[in-house]
Amino acid sequence: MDAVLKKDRLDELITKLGYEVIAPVRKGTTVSFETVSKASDIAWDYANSVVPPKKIFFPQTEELFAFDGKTIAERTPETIKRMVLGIRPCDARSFAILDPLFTKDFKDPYYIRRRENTVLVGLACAIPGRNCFCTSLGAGPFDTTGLDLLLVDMGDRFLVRSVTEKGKTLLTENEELFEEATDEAGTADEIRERAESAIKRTVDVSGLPEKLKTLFDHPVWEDMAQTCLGCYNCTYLCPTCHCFDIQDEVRGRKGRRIRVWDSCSNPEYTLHGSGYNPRPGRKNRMRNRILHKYQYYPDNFGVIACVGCGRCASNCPVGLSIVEELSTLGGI
Amino acid sequence: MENPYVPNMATIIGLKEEVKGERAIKTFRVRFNDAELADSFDYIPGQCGMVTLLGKGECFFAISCSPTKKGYLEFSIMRLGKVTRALHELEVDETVGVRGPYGNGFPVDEWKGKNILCIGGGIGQAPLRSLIQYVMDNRKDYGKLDVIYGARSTADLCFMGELEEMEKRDDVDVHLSIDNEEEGWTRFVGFVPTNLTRIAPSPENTIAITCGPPIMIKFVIQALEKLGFTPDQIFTTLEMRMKCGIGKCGRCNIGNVYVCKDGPVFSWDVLKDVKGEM
Amino acid sequence: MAEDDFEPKIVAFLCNWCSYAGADLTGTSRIQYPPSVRVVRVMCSGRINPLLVLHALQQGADGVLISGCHPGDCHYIQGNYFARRRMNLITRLLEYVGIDSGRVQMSWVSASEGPKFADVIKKVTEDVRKLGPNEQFVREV
Amino acid sequence: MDEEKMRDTVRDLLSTGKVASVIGYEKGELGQGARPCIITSPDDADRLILTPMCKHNLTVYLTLEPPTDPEKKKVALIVKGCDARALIQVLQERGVERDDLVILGVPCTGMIEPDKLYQEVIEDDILEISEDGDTFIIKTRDGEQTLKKEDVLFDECLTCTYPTPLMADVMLGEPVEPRGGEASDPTEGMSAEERWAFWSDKFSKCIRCFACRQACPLCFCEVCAGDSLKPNWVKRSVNLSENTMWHFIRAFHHAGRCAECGACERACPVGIPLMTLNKRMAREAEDIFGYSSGTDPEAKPLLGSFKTDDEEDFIQ
Repeated sequence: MDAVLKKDRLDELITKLGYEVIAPVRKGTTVSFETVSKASDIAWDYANSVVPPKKIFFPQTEELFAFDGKTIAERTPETIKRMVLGIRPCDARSFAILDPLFTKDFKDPYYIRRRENTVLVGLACAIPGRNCFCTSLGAGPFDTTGLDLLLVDMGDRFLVRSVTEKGKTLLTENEELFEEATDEAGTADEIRERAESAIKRTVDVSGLPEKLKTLFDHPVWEDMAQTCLGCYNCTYLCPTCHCFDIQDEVRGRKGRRIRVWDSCSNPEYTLHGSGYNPRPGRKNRMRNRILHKYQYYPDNFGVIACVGCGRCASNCPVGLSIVEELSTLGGI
Repeated sequence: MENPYVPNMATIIGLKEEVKGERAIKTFRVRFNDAELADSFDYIPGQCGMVTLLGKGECFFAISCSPTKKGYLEFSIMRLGKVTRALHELEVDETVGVRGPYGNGFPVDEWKGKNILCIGGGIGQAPLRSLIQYVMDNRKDYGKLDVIYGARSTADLCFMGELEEMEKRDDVDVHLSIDNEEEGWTRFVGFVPTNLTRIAPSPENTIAITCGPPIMIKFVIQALEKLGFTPDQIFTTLEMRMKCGIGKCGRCNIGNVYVCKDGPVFSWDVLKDVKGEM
Repeated sequence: MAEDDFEPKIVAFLCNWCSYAGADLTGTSRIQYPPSVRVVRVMCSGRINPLLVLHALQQGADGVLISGCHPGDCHYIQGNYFARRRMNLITRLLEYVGIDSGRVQMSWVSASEGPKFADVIKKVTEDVRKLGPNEQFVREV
Repeated sequence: MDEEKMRDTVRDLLSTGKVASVIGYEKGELGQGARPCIITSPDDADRLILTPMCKHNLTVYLTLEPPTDPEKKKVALIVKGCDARALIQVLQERGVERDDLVILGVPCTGMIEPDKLYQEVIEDDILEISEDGDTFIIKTRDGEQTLKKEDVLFDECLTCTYPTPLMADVMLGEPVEPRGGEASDPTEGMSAEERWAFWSDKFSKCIRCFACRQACPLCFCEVCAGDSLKPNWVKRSVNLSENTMWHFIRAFHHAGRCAECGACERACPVGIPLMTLNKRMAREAEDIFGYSSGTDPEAKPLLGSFKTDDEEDFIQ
């Protein structure tokens, strides 16, 4: 179902529907997802945020519970209704990839509750970023995986495309905000085609998970990791990286147990109490990062843990590019 | 929704010092404060629990007693890092947290009717102790039981009292060893794999389970294969640094296998083909 | 909080040989000084890692005082000279970032300077009282 | 910048076995960008480039994961003026042995900040970048564009005091005169309250990815105070308090050590002006103690030395 939302009605969408609205906001030279109170706070012309919106469901620091002496005080479940407005299709897709991890076997209540209470309103990409390669992973600038609604920017209005029941309900329950679509769909198709052809980076990932199974002992990892600095940019800024550390933080009797993003690039990540480290070098750690995304995750959850957003390449201090690495591996 | 990150509080009801020194080992017997949970908590030998000391953190340990022992759990813990050091400071009646059981455990039902051969080294005996107790408590379900166990010195041998008791029984064969000669030691002197080769148990209808330092495991498996054991007759239980224990936090993977969730028990048949750092 | 109601918490790192002995003398001489100070005795002012100063502020101390032997009098010959360089730099860093100037102070107090120790504590306490409670980068938990 | 002489030297060093590897630059994946690369074969010398896009400080690779194999210890590396300061500092602190190094010095007229360049020219259109005095000539698919250097160079480069390496075995080019001038500080003229507002805003953005630390040649502590759990200076929580602590530790630990190369700031994904802090501490070290880091390999470390008449106005 398509509808149209005039941009001058955005403020109503943000304030009248009872959601906490989280949207891309420009701060200095970078864009990040923040709570907004009006449409003019939102940066609609961004390519992508530096820190991905995974932080909304999986914050960098999260209190698991508090304690006082020997008594645990569990957190009351968050019930706040949220709308993520203007999220890019690739980032929304990352949630579809992460969902099985957080919901299979042991359910992660923190992630699940936020996810359930949030409606994702995406923003189709008209001008992809320089390192985007989403089309190589079966997605694209107009991909709707993970989204409830997709917006297409048309100047003074958005074409609103409903994807899920949740999205449809939002449209029908607030029909006074929306108008019927006329010839917008045709224009949207043109924008999509232009956007897709603007993506210059491609890599063939068909058969890659299987191929990687034969490459564990290959010397290529040594070469690849040679100039890696071992910082956590590529993992912290990845929308599908989900590793975390758990720590207790105390002051006197009171304290809290937190979980906080961790990175497989961190030597301490696998360091045993005995001092033994199964992944002692950058080579081991880089191999684990790449294999986790393109071999282990597909093995365990049936999907490559990469959305092609290009953040790892854009933010690597020494210019390492995942597209190039995958091409190298695929070409062996 | 149940919260898998929140531990259940338990009280230490017994403490036994197994090994003294820098890397001391203590066995903690704990009982859940919730009486209903204490009686209903069930697990499989080889499964693990996440033991919490609020304010210090959590560590993943094999449950070292058998589920046939009701009403309590035991963990045999070596003093190594921040959490284990703090745990070693605790005394009886103090509180810890426990969540679990985690991991797959030994397939004890599938092993019914088979001979069981346990090969342990150092603190690696902890999960094997659970299995040994289980087999002893269900003695008629299993064939011959052999326990091969060694440590660097007599001072490093865990569960010595129990093992000496077992030596007196005729339904289990215990083969102890230490690495170097010591006065008064009349049993075998040498490494565990050497002791295994010397004893040369028959692979016939037998399952061999080994746990200990990685280097020992490696040579034990080589020795077992020489004795004619096939990979599907060999099992090991592994350890990795862990945080969540439930397969989410990432770090304990060997290839695509997560030790906390898919392990810690692996048959050599599976493990030999897994590509990953151990 | 009104200035008068606010009783600042000052962490004072005192070297064992001079300033701590000086503080002792203040007490035995029955010289009054504000009860705001929490003393941490260290062997030498040169032992004080500047991170300890930051740590104290982060843990909620309203002020930090580092006190050692006068130059030339260090029990370990030169420890206080190293301390002087470090504390100079760390206070400048704090000031530059906008942490209230005056929260971190340094003094030389010898074993015989009981009255001076009382004066130093009075001054630090009054300076910090004027600044009010430290709220700038205090820990959440 | 003498690219050909560099390649010849590298080829010679590798083919005669004087070094086991060379740390240099190669063309990046797209456009005209450069990135670090480590080569071991003389045949790869032609891969190496030397352009105004070679922004990285390669000295970092000497301390990142030092080779354990003694056969591989002998290394040649390319250093610009600022990189050489970092190298001198590393040598001063005994991070590496001078005898294991062959230093290829590059007198440097400044490095291009890609973000500034790409505001003027579309990255993929660039075919070649050449220098002409105070300008860069950018050859593109559509023709040629002349850009003023001051518009596209990194801020650090505009006020560089040591453009010519103070230490080198082979110098690849003629010495370059410093541009002079003072770096501007965005907090200039602010009150203490305003400065805290400025910095707390910056620190609160930090995600503690430690890219600043990893990119810095002088961050080679075995256990970083930012990681240590015992003592636990910085808790793992990412919030203003812990981030501030981390940035204080970082800034303080670089006082009198920082080579002012700007690698940390370039590595920061969220745009924290780390060089502003570093430069401030460097100026303090100069003003109070007359100490300039990375200029003398025999000098004693700033905080490992003292003068009996050091300033003490701040002490009661």
